Amino acid sequence: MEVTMKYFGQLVDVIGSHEEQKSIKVNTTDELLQQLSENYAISHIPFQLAVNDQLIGDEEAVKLNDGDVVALLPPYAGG
Amino acid sequence: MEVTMKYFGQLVDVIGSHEEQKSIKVNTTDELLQQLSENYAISHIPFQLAVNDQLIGDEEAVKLNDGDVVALLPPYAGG
Amino acid sequence: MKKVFIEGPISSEFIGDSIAKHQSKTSIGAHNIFLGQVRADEVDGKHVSAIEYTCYEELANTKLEEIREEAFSKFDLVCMHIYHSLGLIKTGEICFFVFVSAKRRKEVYSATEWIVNQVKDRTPIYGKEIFEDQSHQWKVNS
Amino acid sequence: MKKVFIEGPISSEFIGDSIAKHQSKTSIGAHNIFLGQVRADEVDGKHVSAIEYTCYEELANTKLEEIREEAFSKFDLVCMHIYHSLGLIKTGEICFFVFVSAKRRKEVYSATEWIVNQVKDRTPIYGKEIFEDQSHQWKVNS
Repeated sequence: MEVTMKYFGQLVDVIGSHEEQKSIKVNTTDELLQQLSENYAISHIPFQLAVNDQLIGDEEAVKLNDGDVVALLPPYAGG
Repeated sequence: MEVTMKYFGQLVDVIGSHEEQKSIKVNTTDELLQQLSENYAISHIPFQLAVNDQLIGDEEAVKLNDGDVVALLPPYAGG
Repeated sequence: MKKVFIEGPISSEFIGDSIAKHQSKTSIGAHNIFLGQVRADEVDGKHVSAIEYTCYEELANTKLEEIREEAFSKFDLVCMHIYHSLGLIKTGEICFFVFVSAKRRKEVYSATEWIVNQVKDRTPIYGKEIFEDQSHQWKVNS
Repeated sequence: MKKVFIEGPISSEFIGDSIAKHQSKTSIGAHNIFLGQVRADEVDGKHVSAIEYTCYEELANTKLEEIREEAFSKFDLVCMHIYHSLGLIKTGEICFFVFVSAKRRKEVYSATEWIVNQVKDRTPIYGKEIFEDQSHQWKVNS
């Protein structure tokens, strides 16, 4: 399936993109993150996950569907 | 001697003036206030006294000199 | 001694200009502004239409200078300004403007609150609340 | 939902205009305004020359709406506004504007502080601090 990945803050530098369409073979956010951390050095960056504009709990693994938007959100720095 | 009297707030209404030159025969602020309260109904109005732009303590009686400026200051209401 | 008292209302343009003047100070990270606006309070069925402010300016300036010095020693500020109107200020118009600027945001709120309260408590300013029918009462700070 | 995000800096005229718009509300007695201004911080001998702000706008708007509702239930406010810049904001320019209005002054300071902190803590906004030599680091809120 296809998902839209959105990256913010420091993750933009590490991954080299702020948004991309991704064809994935995995089914859950857990597996997706596992795959990402194999491809990019992101393990030292703390971040939260949002699927379709909803924040996901740290221990939560969410089933993904075709067309989902997955955002990786490091600590906020507004103001 | 001559002193300048300055009245503020509610005292302006009661005394009917905000500033006046006054010839006085008394020598201290105590006596001056005594005299004022005989002439005007000011006893129900709380106020502080300042002589020459210096606040005077409630229990303090200050000797007056010719040319002094005596101000009667009800509770402040700025802001 | 900075000029605090302004004849008439404090305009929104004056406030905007004051903000603009602080944009060249690149050590400032946070501003906090308090504005007092004249309310159309209702008393016994009549509405306040304006407040006429007077003050004992000589003593007020001494007290404001004390407040300024104490504020800088109590709080870590880059700068601060106090403006208060004199004369007739209509409802909806601004009569009091406190402007605090600091490197970081942490202390600006309590600095502003402290300054506003000190000005109210320690500065000989008087407000005559004028009603629609031209009757009046003297403002009392709560 | 009110518009919060503004492309580019928040001008002093915009702030002045916002104040002017509140002068027809004669139930308001006190305004409190917080402004965040970009500081020329020094890091390892280099100075910040600008911050480039980005945000996850869909989630940010949801969070800002929550903050707005909670603010009205926590504090006795007449109105409140939040504005935050996106894009490149140079040092000395204003990137964050919180505007709280109430009948009385008592609660406006803590309402502003609470809103500022909630926006910082709960809204997915990012700032890229750009140095004079065009190198950068990602802003971290303390």
